[in-house]
Amino acid sequence: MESLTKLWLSTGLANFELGQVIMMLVGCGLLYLAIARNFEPLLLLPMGFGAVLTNIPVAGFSEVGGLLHYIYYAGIDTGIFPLLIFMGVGAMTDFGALIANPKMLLLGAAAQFGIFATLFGAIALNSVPGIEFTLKDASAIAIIGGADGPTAIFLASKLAPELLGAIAVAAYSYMALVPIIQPPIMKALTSEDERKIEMAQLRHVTKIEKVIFPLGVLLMTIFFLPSATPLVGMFCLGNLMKECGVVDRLSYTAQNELINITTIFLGLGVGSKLSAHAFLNVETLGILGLGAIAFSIGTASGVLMAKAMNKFSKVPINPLIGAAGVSAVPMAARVANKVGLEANPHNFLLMHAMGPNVAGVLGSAVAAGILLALV
Amino acid sequence: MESLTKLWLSTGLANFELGQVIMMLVGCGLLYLAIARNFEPLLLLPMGFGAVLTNIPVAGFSEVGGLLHYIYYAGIDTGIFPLLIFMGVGAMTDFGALIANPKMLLLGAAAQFGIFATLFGAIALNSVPGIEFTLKDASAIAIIGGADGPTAIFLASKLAPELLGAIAVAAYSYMALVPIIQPPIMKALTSEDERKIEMAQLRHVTKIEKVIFPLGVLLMTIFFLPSATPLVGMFCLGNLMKECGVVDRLSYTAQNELINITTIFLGLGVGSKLSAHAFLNVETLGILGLGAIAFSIGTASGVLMAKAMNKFSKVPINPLIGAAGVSAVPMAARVANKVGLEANPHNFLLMHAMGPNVAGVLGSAVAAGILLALV
Amino acid sequence: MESLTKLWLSTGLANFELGQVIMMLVGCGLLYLAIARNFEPLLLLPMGFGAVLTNIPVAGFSEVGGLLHYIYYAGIDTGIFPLLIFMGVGAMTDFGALIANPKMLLLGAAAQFGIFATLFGAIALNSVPGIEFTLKDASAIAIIGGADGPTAIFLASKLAPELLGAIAVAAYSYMALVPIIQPPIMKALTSEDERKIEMAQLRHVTKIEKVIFPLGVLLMTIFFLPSATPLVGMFCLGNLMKECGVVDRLSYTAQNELINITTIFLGLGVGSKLSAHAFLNVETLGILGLGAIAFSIGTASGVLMAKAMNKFSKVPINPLIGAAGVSAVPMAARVANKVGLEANPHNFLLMHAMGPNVAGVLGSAVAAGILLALV
Amino acid sequence: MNNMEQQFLEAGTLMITGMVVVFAFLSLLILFITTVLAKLADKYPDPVAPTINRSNKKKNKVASGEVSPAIVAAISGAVKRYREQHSQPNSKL
Amino acid sequence: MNNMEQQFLEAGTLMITGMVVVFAFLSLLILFITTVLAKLADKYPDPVAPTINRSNKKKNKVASGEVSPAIVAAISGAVKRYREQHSQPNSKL
Amino acid sequence: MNNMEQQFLEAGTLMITGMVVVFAFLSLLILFITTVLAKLADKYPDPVAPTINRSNKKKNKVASGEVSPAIVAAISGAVKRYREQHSQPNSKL
Ligand code: NA
Ligand code: NA
Ligand code: NA
Repeated sequence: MESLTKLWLSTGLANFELGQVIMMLVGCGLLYLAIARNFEPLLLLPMGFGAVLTNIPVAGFSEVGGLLHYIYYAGIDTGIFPLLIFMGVGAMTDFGALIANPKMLLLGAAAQFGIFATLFGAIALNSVPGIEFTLKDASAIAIIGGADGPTAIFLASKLAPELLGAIAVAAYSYMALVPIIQPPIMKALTSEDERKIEMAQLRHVTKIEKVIFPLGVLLMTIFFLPSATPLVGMFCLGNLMKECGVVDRLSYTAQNELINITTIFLGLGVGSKLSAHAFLNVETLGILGLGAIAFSIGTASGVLMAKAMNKFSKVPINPLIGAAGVSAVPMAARVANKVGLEANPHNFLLMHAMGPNVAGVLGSAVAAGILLALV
Repeated sequence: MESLTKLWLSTGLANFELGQVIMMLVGCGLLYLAIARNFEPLLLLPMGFGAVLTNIPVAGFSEVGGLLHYIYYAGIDTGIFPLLIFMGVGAMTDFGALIANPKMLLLGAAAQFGIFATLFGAIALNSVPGIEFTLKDASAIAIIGGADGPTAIFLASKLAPELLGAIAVAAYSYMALVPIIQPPIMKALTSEDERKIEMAQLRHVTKIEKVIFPLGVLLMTIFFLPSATPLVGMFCLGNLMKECGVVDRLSYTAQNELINITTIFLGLGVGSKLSAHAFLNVETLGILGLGAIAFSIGTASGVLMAKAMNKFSKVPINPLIGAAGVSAVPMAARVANKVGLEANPHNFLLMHAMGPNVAGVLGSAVAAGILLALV
Repeated sequence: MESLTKLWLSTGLANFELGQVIMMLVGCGLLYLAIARNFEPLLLLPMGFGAVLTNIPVAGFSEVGGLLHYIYYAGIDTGIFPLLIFMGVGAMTDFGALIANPKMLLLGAAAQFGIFATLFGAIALNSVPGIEFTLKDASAIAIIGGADGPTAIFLASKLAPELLGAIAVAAYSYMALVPIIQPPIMKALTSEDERKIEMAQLRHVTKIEKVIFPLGVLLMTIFFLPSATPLVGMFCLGNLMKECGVVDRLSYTAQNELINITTIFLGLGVGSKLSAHAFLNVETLGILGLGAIAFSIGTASGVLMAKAMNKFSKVPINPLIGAAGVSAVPMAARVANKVGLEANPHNFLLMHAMGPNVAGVLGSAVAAGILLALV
Repeated sequence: MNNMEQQFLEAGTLMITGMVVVFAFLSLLILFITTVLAKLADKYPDPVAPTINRSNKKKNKVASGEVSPAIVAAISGAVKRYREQHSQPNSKL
Repeated sequence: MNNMEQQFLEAGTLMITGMVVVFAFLSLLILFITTVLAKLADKYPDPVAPTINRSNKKKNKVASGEVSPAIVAAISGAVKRYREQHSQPNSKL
Repeated sequence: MNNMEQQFLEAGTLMITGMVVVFAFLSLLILFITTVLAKLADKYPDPVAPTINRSNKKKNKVASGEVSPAIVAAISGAVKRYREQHSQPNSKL
């Protein structure tokens, strides 16, 4: 009898707090988005699962001695997991389209306006009672506009770890929503004729260019923005391993086993920050709202910049590819391609959009470095 | 000369203690079982090797600064390795046979009687001089009857770390001995006619059932037995990754590289607990004896439960598949199939036995949760 | 304005020290050797990259909280990474050629003279002002003559961690230079007739021999040289996994994913020790010089031993294969084959040279054990 | 009551509680499968495979899931060889 | 000046500095590509593929990069099967 | 005796001890191979491969270890392609 009482007192049912139930539902919501809607499943599935686990009463997943506690402190608090993911992403990235058409870097730059404009919005939100964002918080939130998961997680873990869960959820959700968020903005800012513009075929890029490019990027980051070198450095290491052709077995591992293992743990670790305490407050709503703003402004800035460039360029530039400047590789490039095809069935923009797309990755890493250096 | 003396004093020959020699022989015995007899080689080989290494005089493998010390404290003391193995096993497990015939869960439940009955035996053994098992020790030993390696290691690391080595050796040895231990018990408890019973073909199981099943199991564990959620949760994560179909690269990694790496380290780490001090005492004999009892009672309970169910069931149930309820996936199911074929050459029980077999995994994880909650 | 000043003060340009610039150039030099010259790229590429990263001002890669700091202290200071590499190398090594012709072990022994002779040289260098090598330093340097990367890193991390960077650079550079360093020495010490000697075909080696061999090696190491058991033990574990045939999935993982992941981290971690402070001094020049001496003496000793053995042997021994005794698997064996073919186009020495080649691995691990035990 | 008796009592309680909970838990799981999962299976059946297409295909070319055993054997060997080529002995790692 | 005004000022400065630096940085990268990389590309062009050989080859046998889709499908299935064979359920791990 | 002399002495002792031990150790290993392993090899020879069967097989179908180079090339390409398909650029990871 005593034993049954003890057992009952150890059940979840006897120990649930309302917040935990709600956060488990949030976790289930993420699982639903991942599995049924195919929203960034590689990260949202482990993240949603981590959110469920961390909110189990009694089990203590995120307390000292718990699995998620170890994962979070070993891999996310230290910044190691996002950096390893970045290395793997670097080993998957082909800069050929960007090297062939380097002006696309300006689109990747323009799209970062979403990040910096959001800083303003975050400060303005401080007038709402219950919200009190420091400039560090605001910066960590604004980086959602960079549309780059590991960058957002890395920056949040440094500047605002208590907001990490909400920021990661927002970042990956908006990236999954790229095909829904971007097209209306792209169409509103461009004319039918602009969307029909066909672009010239890209030139061939030699091996030496691809090998030296990551080294050049790293060198410039070292010179001008060392605070961005963890992100840019690991990205360039991965890219160099891919392009140099002499360490294929390392490159293959970085793109596969290592990034897969890290992704599972990163997702679980980020999910462990989805506690009621940290998530169920008005600030999370602020983060979701600001993230959407950052994303939309970034998309718009990219398109407008491309329109401006098209005016002054000798070769035609389809403004749609500007939207790919937010990064969200390769989804944003595919969206640009799709919207282009709707206007002109012979207009294949995919390769052209890959240029601003990978430029956006560099751009948001640079933006992250600036925020780390100045905030 | 002095140098040669120093060298001689640093040799193993000059420093051996009898216990170390004996434990190395035990390690070699495990290697022999693994390599020559094919007894659970994936774990017994690294475990036997770890036992040899940890007993080398002077080398200090398991002292601060030694390789096995790091492995043990990083992965086993924290519970991380068994949980990762469980995730990988979840990603390899197909619950289809169980969902098609859910009554099989009762067989997986009955077979856990081996675990709880052994608690009695362990307490009774305390009357033997030199043996003094606490209830925690008894629980950690009894879980051997669950026939599930990671569960046994996880529970032992929490309840009785000093017995971990002996418990792991016993658990994996008996699992390897399934084809020898089970058939006589199965035949003794069933009639020739019962063994000849053919079972109806299983219905088709839809994808949605397989996807929701691990979530349902996790949810129920959260409600009723949160102490089992580390084991059940990681198992269900692996199974969800497998069944959802949207994170194949993560599922593949969990079933291959990640589980392989973890297996090597888990084996070495468990082997590092096979020191003379911890192993060469009468308690180890007690553990080996109790483990055999737990295993046999579990097998018998499963068979008897299946006989009872066959009496009351509209569709015929071959009692042999009850023995698969101890888990030991997939060996116990294969044994049931083999014994069935001996009685009736047209009687293919393999798929039917997979139901109780995977039910046994859940059953012993539930039993482990109860022991963690109450002891 | 203030913000721009702050940003400028955070740039690399405003913070560079000369030493950092030079060390980055050294890192770029290693990258050049790896990529353009194909010098041991698997390790020199991550090592060179790590050297660049660790010398970035402001970024703090190797300070507390930096990525390389974690990598170094988790994997190299503990000795874990070199031991895992050794396990993987063991799983890639075929001792068949050595078991078929065990006398080759004497060549692997003779080539270690390079290591011990260099101890003398290191002490002699102490007369140069600015150089002050202790016997520990000298031992860590001398092991370069063993031509085995993980052994050198393991020993240096134990005996002279502050010299680790220079020692690793020297070790891998000389291994890459094997095709340039060895042939002149080999030709100078042999006559044209000797180089033409053809060797008898090797006998078939049975499976049981290959399985028992690593266990025998480990047993002897335990008896006579326990200080070498970390290296030899992990090597033998890998080899046993390969040869036993019952844990292929573990062996495959040890040779691929696990060694690849470890190699990336090992390279980065070793590179992190290439700081100006530790590298830019006259001692590094001493290390490079002594390494070359160790390497050359080792090669010469192997060749001379083979000449002597040829005198007394009933079956002919081509002295060229003695040079493979330094290890540097499989490059040194290929060099012996190539030089042999130059003298006699029908003289295929590759398989014969694999014997001393793998013997050299054991020999230098034994030498490392002796140095660990006595210094 | 001496110590051992007390331990037996504890063990007995644990045995009864444990078996009750194990059976209760797994019985609930049966209920879950026969109600929730069964309903879901009805509501969201697996998409029917286009069987007609498939049998046509089969005559013309080998479908990806139905490779002949001989080819599988050949490929398994090739994959193994491919892997071995990519894991050459390289002690200098 | 109250706290919020000050924060706005900081945010504004950050916005301007940030955008300037991002544009400056990526523009320098354009410069790098159009000068250094372009020069390197001229100096070290990719080795020309022996096109004549290749087209001959193509007629005789399937080149490694140009496997027919049917074979790729067959092999993908086989590779999958091979992998599955090597990751059999083995709960006793 | 000054410090350097002492160090030379130590180094010399180390050299002699070291070489003696290396030779002794590896000589023992020779002994181990020529006695223990040789005996084992006699006692447990490798199972003889059923050569007759094999040569018959060979005529009929490709054995797993003897795939023709052309097929290996095709498959290597396919495996590579398969792998690439499974590691698509996905920066949002
Ligand atoms: Na971006
Ligand atoms: Na079980
Ligand atoms: Na060597």
